This record gives sequence, C-alpha cells and structure tokens, in this order.
Amino acid sequence: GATLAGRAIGSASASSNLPPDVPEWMKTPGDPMGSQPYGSPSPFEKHVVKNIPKDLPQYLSASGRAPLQDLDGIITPNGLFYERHHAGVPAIDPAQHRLMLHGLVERPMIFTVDDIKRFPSTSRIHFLECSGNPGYQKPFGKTASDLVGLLSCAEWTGVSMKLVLEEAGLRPEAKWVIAEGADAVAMKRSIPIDKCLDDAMIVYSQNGERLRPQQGYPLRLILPGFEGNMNVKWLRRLHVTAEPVYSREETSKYTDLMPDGVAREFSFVMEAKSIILRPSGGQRLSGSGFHEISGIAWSGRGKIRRVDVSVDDGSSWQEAELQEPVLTRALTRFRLPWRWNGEPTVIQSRAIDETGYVQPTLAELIAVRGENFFYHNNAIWPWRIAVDGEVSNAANS
Amino acid sequence: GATLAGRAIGSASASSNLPPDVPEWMKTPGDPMGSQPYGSPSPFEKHVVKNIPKDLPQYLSASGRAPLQDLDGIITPNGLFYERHHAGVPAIDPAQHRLMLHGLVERPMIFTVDDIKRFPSTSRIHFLECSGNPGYQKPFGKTASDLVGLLSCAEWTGVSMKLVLEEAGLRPEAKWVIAEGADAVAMKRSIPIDKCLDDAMIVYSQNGERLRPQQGYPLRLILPGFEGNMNVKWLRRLHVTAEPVYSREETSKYTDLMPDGVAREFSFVMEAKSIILRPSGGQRLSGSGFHEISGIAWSGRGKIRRVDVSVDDGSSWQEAELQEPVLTRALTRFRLPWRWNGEPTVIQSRAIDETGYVQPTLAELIAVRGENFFYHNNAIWPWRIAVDGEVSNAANS
Amino acid sequence: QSPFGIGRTATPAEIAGWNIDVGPDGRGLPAGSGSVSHGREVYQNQCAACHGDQGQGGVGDRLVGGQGTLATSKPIRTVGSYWPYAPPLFDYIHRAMPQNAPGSLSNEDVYAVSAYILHLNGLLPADAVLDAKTMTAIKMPNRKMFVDDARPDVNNSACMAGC
Amino acid sequence: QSPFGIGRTATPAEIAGWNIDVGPDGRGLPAGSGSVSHGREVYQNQCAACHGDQGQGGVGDRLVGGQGTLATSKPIRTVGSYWPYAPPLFDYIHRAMPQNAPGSLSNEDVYAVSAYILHLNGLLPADAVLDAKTMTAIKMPNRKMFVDDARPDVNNSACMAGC
Ligand code: HEC
Ligand code: HEC
Ligand SMILES: [Ca+2]
Ligand SMILES: [Ca+2]
Ligand SMILES: [Ca+2]
Ligand SMILES: [Ca+2]
Ligand SMILES: [Ca+2]
Ligand SMILES: [Ca+2]
Ligand SMILES: [Co+2]
Ligand SMILES: [Co+2]
Repeated sequence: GATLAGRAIGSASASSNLPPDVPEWMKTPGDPMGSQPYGSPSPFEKHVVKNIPKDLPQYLSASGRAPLQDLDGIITPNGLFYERHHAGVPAIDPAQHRLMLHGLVERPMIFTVDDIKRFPSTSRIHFLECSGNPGYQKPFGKTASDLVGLLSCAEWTGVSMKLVLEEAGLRPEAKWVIAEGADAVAMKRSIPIDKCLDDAMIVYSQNGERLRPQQGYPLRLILPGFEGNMNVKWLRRLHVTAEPVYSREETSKYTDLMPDGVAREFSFVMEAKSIILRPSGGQRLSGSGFHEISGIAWSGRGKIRRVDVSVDDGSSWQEAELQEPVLTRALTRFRLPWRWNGEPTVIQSRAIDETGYVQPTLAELIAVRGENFFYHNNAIWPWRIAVDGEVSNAANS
Repeated sequence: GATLAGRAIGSASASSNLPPDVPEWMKTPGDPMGSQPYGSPSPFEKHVVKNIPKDLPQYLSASGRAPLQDLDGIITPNGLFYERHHAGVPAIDPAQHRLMLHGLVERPMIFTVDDIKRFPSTSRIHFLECSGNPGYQKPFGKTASDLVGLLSCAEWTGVSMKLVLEEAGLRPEAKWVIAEGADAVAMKRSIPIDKCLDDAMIVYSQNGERLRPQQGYPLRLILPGFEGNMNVKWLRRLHVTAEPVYSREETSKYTDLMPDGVAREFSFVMEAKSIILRPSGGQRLSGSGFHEISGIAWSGRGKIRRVDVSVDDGSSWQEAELQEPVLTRALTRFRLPWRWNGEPTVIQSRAIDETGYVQPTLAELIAVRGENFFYHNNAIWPWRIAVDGEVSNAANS
Repeated sequence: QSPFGIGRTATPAEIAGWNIDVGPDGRGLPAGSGSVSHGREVYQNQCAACHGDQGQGGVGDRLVGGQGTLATSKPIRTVGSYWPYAPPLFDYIHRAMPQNAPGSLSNEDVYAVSAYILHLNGLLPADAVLDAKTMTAIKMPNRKMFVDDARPDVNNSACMAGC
Repeated sequence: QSPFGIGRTATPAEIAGWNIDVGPDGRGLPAGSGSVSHGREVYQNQCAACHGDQGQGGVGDRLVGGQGTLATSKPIRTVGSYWPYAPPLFDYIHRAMPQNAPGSLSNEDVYAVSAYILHLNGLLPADAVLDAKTMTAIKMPNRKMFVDDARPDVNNSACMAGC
C-alpha cells in the first residue's frame, strides 16, 4: 500500500494509511488556522445529527431528538441539543427583544437583554426533558434517541428569577407567574411562585455561549426538574397572578389522563429515570467479552443517589458506578463493567434519587396510570441482546 | 410603529417590534423543525468567533483564541474552543486511524478507534491552556481573549491512559511515554510515567460529541493541568521509554529561559491563575451603579480554593464567590457584586489553589524569571476603568 | 425600591399591547362579540384546511367530538370533550391561530370562530353570539374531571437478587 | 495477559514503519550519511525560501547564530545557540520539514541538511559528513544550560488590606 498516494477511496488504497505506512494526512499540512472561525464536527461525523422523523405531518409544531446513544458524558453539545417548538424557531434580534414583567408587582417593568445580563449571574448544569418522552403504547422507539431523545443537559448561565421578580417587587397575593414566549404561538405556562423564588433562572447562555435559537435565544426560563415545555423559550413576558391561567398547554396538552377519565393537571416534576445508552437499540456487540455498560440517569427531584443495572432480564441487579460530580437535576452518567458471555439476555437500569424514589417498571406505571396517560413515562427500559450481538427494544416484543 | 410590517431595517421600522407593538417574529411561524439538523448560533451572534489575528506571517503553525470575554460559566462550547496546531488540522478518517503502543511493554499493540472506545470510559471536566498565554513583554493584549484566550474547558470522555498501558503490560524500566500525533509535524512530547498512570486520559469526546478536528479528532491525550502542547492531538503512537526523547517541542520550544541563560526544561504544570472577564479590556461600563465582576480561575495543581478581587488598584481585596461545583483542574467561575462609583480605578483578581499557592503579580514573576521566560506567565491581570467606563489593560500603561 | 436599579417602568399602554392573557374566569376577554354563523365563515376560510371542514382534524388537531370517550381505551380529547374552561379557547386562537398567521384575526373573528367550534361540540346553539360574558358563563362538560398531580404514584422496590 | 482483551499485537514491521523517534543519545538514527556540501544544495532548494538563504529566518525560524545572546535582553534561540542535543535535529527535520512536504526527504538528505545547518552554526567543518555516529558525538554548546523545572518559584502573599 505504500506506493499509493493521495486520498484513498475504497479498501485497497485505504490500507496505505495503516501501519507500517505513513497515512496521507501526515504528508501534507492540514487546514490552516482560521478555516473555521466557528468550528464544526469532522465530516466523518456527519451522520451524528438530531433525530428528526422524515414523515411528520408538519414541521412547525414538531420535535427533534438528541442522538443520545452517540453522546458521552453529561453535557449535550449545543448543536445536538433536543428541540421542541410549536410554531417554528423565531429569528429574534436581541436588540429589539424585551422582557415585560407585570401583574401583582409593585412596579411593572421592561428589561432589555442587556439589562438581564447586568444582574448577578449564576451558572448551573441542568437537564431538560420533554414530558412526553416516550408514551405508554407500542411500538416504542428502536433506539435510545427514538425512545427518550427529548432530553438534553447543558450548563446554563443567567440570573436567578427571584432577583428579577424582586426588582419589580412582588405583592403579597402573588402566587403564580405566567411566562410567555415571543414565538408565533406565544407559548404560555403558569408556574407556581415557590418555584420562581427557588431555583428558577432566566438564562441567556448554554454551554458558555449564547442560547441557540432553537433553545430560546435570546432569553429563556429554566425551571430545573420541571417538564421541558414550562421552560419557556424566547421569553418575553412574565405576568404575576394569583391563579394559574389554564392555558391550552396546561389543559388540552401536558395533562395526564387516567383510565377513569380523570386528568391530572399541573404535573410539573420529571421523576427519576435512567436509560442504558451503550449497548442500546440499534447497536451491535462485536462479540462476547468485555463491554462497558454506560448510561444516564436524572431526577427532577434532586440528585441521583444510585443506579442499579441488571444483565439477566431483571433477576438480579448490581450497583453501577456514578461519574462525579453528581449534580442536582442534571444528567448523571453511570457505568458498569460487563463481560458478555455471548448468550441472549436483557439488560436494563434503574435509578434511585435522593428522595429514595425508585424508577418504576412500565408495567407498574400502566397498572396505575393506564396507557392513555401519555406524559411523564419514566419507566425502566429493557434492551434485548440477541445471540449475534444485536440490541433491540425488549418492550416491543 | 404598529403599521409597519415585515422585516425591519433601520431604526424607525425597528421600533415596531417594541411594546406595545407585536414583534414581527410573533406574526409568522419561524424556521421549521429540521432547518438545522446540526445547530449553529443565532446570526445575531456571528461576531462571536475564535480570535485569530489577521496579520500572521503564516497560518499553519498558529493559534486561534477562545473569545473568553463573551463566554459564560465554565464550559467552552466546541465551536469556540481555542486552537493551536503546528501544521494545520489533519482530516483523519477514523476507520483508518490507529494507535500504536510499543517500547518498554510486554506486548506491543495496535488499537483501532473502536478498540479505544471499548475500554472502560470516564468523563471529566478539565481546562486546557497553552503555556505561552501570554508572554512577559509589552504590549499585552487589549482584550481578555488577546491576553489569555489560549485557554478553554470541556467535558472530556475517554479511557484512563493507565488501562491502555496495562493492556500492553509495562516493563519495570518504563519511566516515560513519548506521545506522537498524526499531523504533518508528527507532534511529539515526553510524558513522565507517573502522570500517565495517574489522571491521564486518551479521549475521543469533548462536551458529549466526538472531538472536533481542531482538538485532535479522532483521539487525543488529556494530561489534566499540564501545558496544552503535551496533550497530544490526533494521537497515533505511544512509545514507552526509560528516558525523555528531547523532542524539538521540549527543548527549542516550551523551555523557560532565565535571565542568566539557564533554561528550565520539563516544566509541565500550569500554575494557579485567574482573570476578570467582565468588565475586561475592550468593554465599557454603561455607567455607575451595579456591575457584577465575573471571571475564571484555574490551577494545574488541583482545585481552586479561593479567589480574591481588588477594586481599588490592589490596596484591598475581597473574597469572591466561587460557582459550584469547584472541580479539579477545571475552570472555576468566580463572581463579586460591585457598585461602581463612577471614578477611575483598577480591578484585578487573584487565585489561590488547594496547595495554598497564591497567584503572583507580573512584577514578582519578572523579578525571578526575567522577561525572556516566555512560557507559564500566570500573573494577576489588572484592568483599568476610565471615568467614561472604558476598560483597558492596565499593564500596558 | 429596585435593589439593582436595572430596567425601567412599563407603561400601561405597553402592558395593554402585550398582555394577551385570558384567564379561565374570562379575565382579559376583550370587548366585542361574534356569532356562530359568522364563525362558520371564518372557520371555512381560515381553519378548515388544517382542521377539516367538520372539525374532524387534519394537519391540526381534531376540534370536535369525543365526549364520553375519555374513560375508554381510545380517548378523543377535543375542545368539546376535554377542555376545562371556555375562555382559554379565545386565548389560544387569538395568540396562535391560524398557524400560518397567528394574531391576524380580529377580536370579533376570534369570538365568532370560538362560538362555531363550541357549537360544533354541542355547547352553543346555532344562533348564539359569544362575548366576554357569555363565553365566561359556559360550563365545559369535562371541567370537574381535573385533579391535582398525584405523583409519586408508583412504588417500585429496589430488589437486588431473586427478583 | 491483556486484562480486557482489546486490540492486537503490533508486528516488528509495523513498528519499524511508524517509530520515527530519534533520542538525544542517537538511538533511532538510521543508516546512511550526508555531507555539508550536499546539505547546502538541499537547503537552498527546499529550505531557504522559508528560513532565509543564510538561515537568518523568514516564515520559518531563524536557524543560525545567537551564541552568547541567551543571557542578554535579546536572546536569540537557534539550533546552534540553544538546542541541547544534535540527534533531535535529525528527528525534527525528518518528521516535520520541509513544512509543505514533511517526511519527503530521504534519510541521506536529512543527514546532509542537518550537517549544513550545524556547519552554518560553526559546529561542523565544511567538509564534514554526518552519520549516526558523528551526529551523536556532537557536543552542543548550550547542553549544560538546561535544568529541571524549579517552580513554584514565586511566593505572593494573600494580603487583604493595606496592600
Ligand atoms: C396551517 C395549519 C392550521 C391552520 C390554518 C389553523 N390551525 Fe389550528 N392548529 C394547527 C396545528 C398544527 C395545531 C396544533 C399545534 C400544536 O399542538 O402545537 C392547531 C391547534 C389548534 C387548536 C388547539 C386544539 C386543542 O385541542 O388543543 C385550536 C383550538 C385551533 N387550532 C383552532 C384553529 C382555528 C380557530 C383556526 C382558524 C382561525 C385554525 N386553528 C387554523 C394548524 C392549523
Ligand atoms: C514552507 C515553509 C518552510 C519550509 C520550506 C521549511 N521550513 Fe523549517 N520551519 C518552518 C516553520 C514555520 C517552522 C516553525 C514551526 C513551528 O514552530 O511549529 C520551521 C521550523 C524549523 C526548524 C526548527 C527550528 C527551531 O529552532 O526550533 C528546523 C530545524 C527547520 N525548520 C528546518 C528546515 C529544513 C532543514 C528545511 C528544508 C529541508 C525546512 N525547514 C523547510 C517553515 C519551513
Ligand atoms: Ca510507506
Ligand atoms: Ca404534565
Ligand atoms: Ca440478528
Ligand atoms: Ca401593534
Ligand atoms: Ca514548559
Ligand atoms: Ca475614553
Ligand atoms: Co370577520
Ligand atoms: Co539528495
């Protein structure tokens, strides 16, 4: 192979890049400095993109999932952060964007984006998860991304919502804050005042740089641990009230229908959950022997205390190692060393959070909630490993 | 303004987006799902790019700085991570990339990239800093990026280098490992075996996704706290030896010249350092009143224990708040609330790490090292604030 | 009064321009009114393409029917079968519909098309005219079926062996 | 033997093809040799454009001179004034130069151009021929001036008031 020069195409010439030969990319200088003033991934990674179905009835109110099974660690890179929007992504000029704060306050106010940046800042790593991730009915997604890809995690920077509310002065009757976005549906949700005065943030940055348009540029709410839809993007208005507003997204949608026709409203918290990402659906073990089991766990109620993994279809469980630091309401990476004996089996993980809550099975959830509940499915997810190493969603079979 | 429709150009029409008017981006749907399968920043942020001088003699061995003063938190987004390479950025096909491990080992070995990914993995957040960041001579950079922009921080995922070395079996005489890159200079550095068996990692991911080409795709070394150049990118070879190899980058370059002509070699650790990013050179305070002081601190020797800030030209200092979690050999964000009284002053920050080491002044460094030392300048950096709010580099005056 | 002295006061006119909230109690409903018959016109011109000419759904949600299905295995959630209050229908159509030109309807048209949708669901007679008062007075059939979040509602055990 | 059973054995031929390390003690220097005079040719054809026809520097580093300047306020660090060992010169040129076509020189040409650069620095006579043995034998003038890292080398105090 040593005699072949230039860019290799096909397997014969490809071998000229392998030892003992010197690979072509060592023979001439690479791309000069400045080729990418803002960098992008290697062309060899171009298959790693958001998971967006090709056959949706429409793409304005739609979602794109993070390719979780291709990601490592706990930070989701901004380019692959999941998206959910109800009227497309607005192109907002930050110089012309305003945040209005009115209602049960001493002094109604208007803030520019620069104003918001002048407040004391804070940075925290938190997950965001869409509350319908996934549903309760078959067929369930093939890959981890199909299944729970409406989930991502970033380091958010902004101001504590409390400081902004205090700048206007809350009146004693203030019990809810209605947050509204500047997108074409003016997305709107009611948030209990306790959350607003606790850990809620108005953020402008994700993973160090300004929010991406898909994540709410130039301002969005972050309500750590609350369902994604409430973390209102393109935030333009905060209306302080005594009662919730019963918006379409907190009645028609994002309420949880029980078998008897009763529906639960204001069900905000995303409960403890975990999923194995490697090996996971659509992947294939190269053969028996060592394979690390790696996945993520999270809880809207605080820190992950423990993750257990079963490699024998649930008969027994072992405690996985948690990657430090374990942060509150953030993804937590867990790992278990494993030697596959080559026999078919089912693997799954089970998260336990600091409140002691144990992630349930799908059967347990359905026994209580039925199959029409739609939101807040935090079931343990089993992956089936076939004799040839293929991994598939065991809940579909 | 309410009568103007469509995209605003110029200030008159721009006001139609302000209250009480409904902004144009709420009147029609935004970009549909899938417009950006891999996301990018808002067009309104297109000025936030790597800081690359326009007048370099050449761009193959060059560097591009992170725009630190525009960033928040501790994570550097992958698109803005600083770059330093000596022969451009190679375009490596991961399927044709190999890591060779030979020398004082029981069994010389070759690994594919997939092999490396099969090892037990670990994720850690660490900074990387070029050792010449900045030099010791005027004029010093105008902005924080000009000054110390050869610095970034990411969540890295890979395998502990120790596990890979153990896979080949180290022989007792093994004292150094020579790491070599697959770029066109075959960049090469000698690493003490203790570091290799301690916290060194062979990584394939940064902030969740695969390494960017500029950061070493598909494999690089991470030597937490060691000068950037040693964290060999595009890693293709590990040669286990009894002695260092005295490569050009550890003799001609990256050695520290003292006033008496003596040069220090193998000076690896990046010592404790900090810098205020807001307000910083090139920015302008909008007026007297509240302004948060915010910056970053880091140490190659472990965790940041404390950061002090002076707002009176060094006469007195106050302890800043450290953003949790404070991680070892990672950027640590510090903050101090401050009310500017409108008078000219000088502000600066001083890091103290867990070893008790106190970040020095430039004068203290120069008194010991002279001005030809070039590398490892970790001086306290003073910013001057003029009466009109303009911020400039006080060390240049 | 403002601890950081950041931002400025919002004027009543600015707030009036931006505050489009309509509460479950009808607070925020504007003056004006609209009839079922005018609503049929608005609907056929601006809504039917996405929601079907009978409100049966299409690219947009089904808007009609489903009463009595919520406790079955195939629940059909619509304005008529599921929504707890009527005024938020005004709120949502006014802010978000038609999807291609949100906010483009006059208040009268929003009242009218709301009236028509409510009529299709059997909640208003064919000759009804909707305004702030009549819309607030409507009792939605599913109102009583909403309860507070009851989670945690399952109780898995952390069995480690022989499970 | 391998705890995880990952990877495969590297063959001696593979290692020979990839291991281009030349140590300070000359280990790794290949067979072959090159003369100062042939080196002058190689240099003028392939190096001078970037490093200057006298090695005075250009887009590439200055390669010649500077002895005696290291302890002054304008130190000039070159192969001749600064580098502690000669064999790493072979190593670097062989792996990295010429910058536009690294690895393209034959071993003989690398010996020759190394000889020429050393000659320009007064470290080899004009008629010298360089090979593994003679290159290893060269005593570089700055060899003794390298010491180990001596940091922490400053000791600031954390004065809080009246500093
Ligand atoms: C171009 C397509 C389109 C047009 C035209 C359109 N809609 Fe919609 N409509 C939608 C979509 C899509 C949704 C669901 C949006 C979502 O869930 O984010 C929706 C949702 C709704 C809902 C909420 C239903 C529920 O139960 O939650 C109502 C009510 C509604 N539309 C009324 C109207 C009215 C009234 C008009 C005309 C004035 C109209 N729509 C025109 C596409 C359209
Ligand atoms: C196209 C430009 C170019 C050509 C041609 C070139 N060089 Fe270089 N050379 C450079 C640059 C640029 C550097 C500095 C690289 C760096 O620091 O990353 C350099 C560095 C060097 C150094 C290291 C000097 C030191 O003190 O660290 C040596 C030795 C050298 N070149 C020798 C050669 C020889 C011998 C040739 C010809 C066979 C050659 N160069 C051809 C651009 C060139
Ligand atoms: Ca070859
Ligand atoms: Ca809910
Ligand atoms: Ca199969
Ligand atoms: Ca208007
Ligand atoms: Ca050094
Ligand atoms: Ca000025
Ligand atoms: Co009309
Ligand atoms: Co020749």
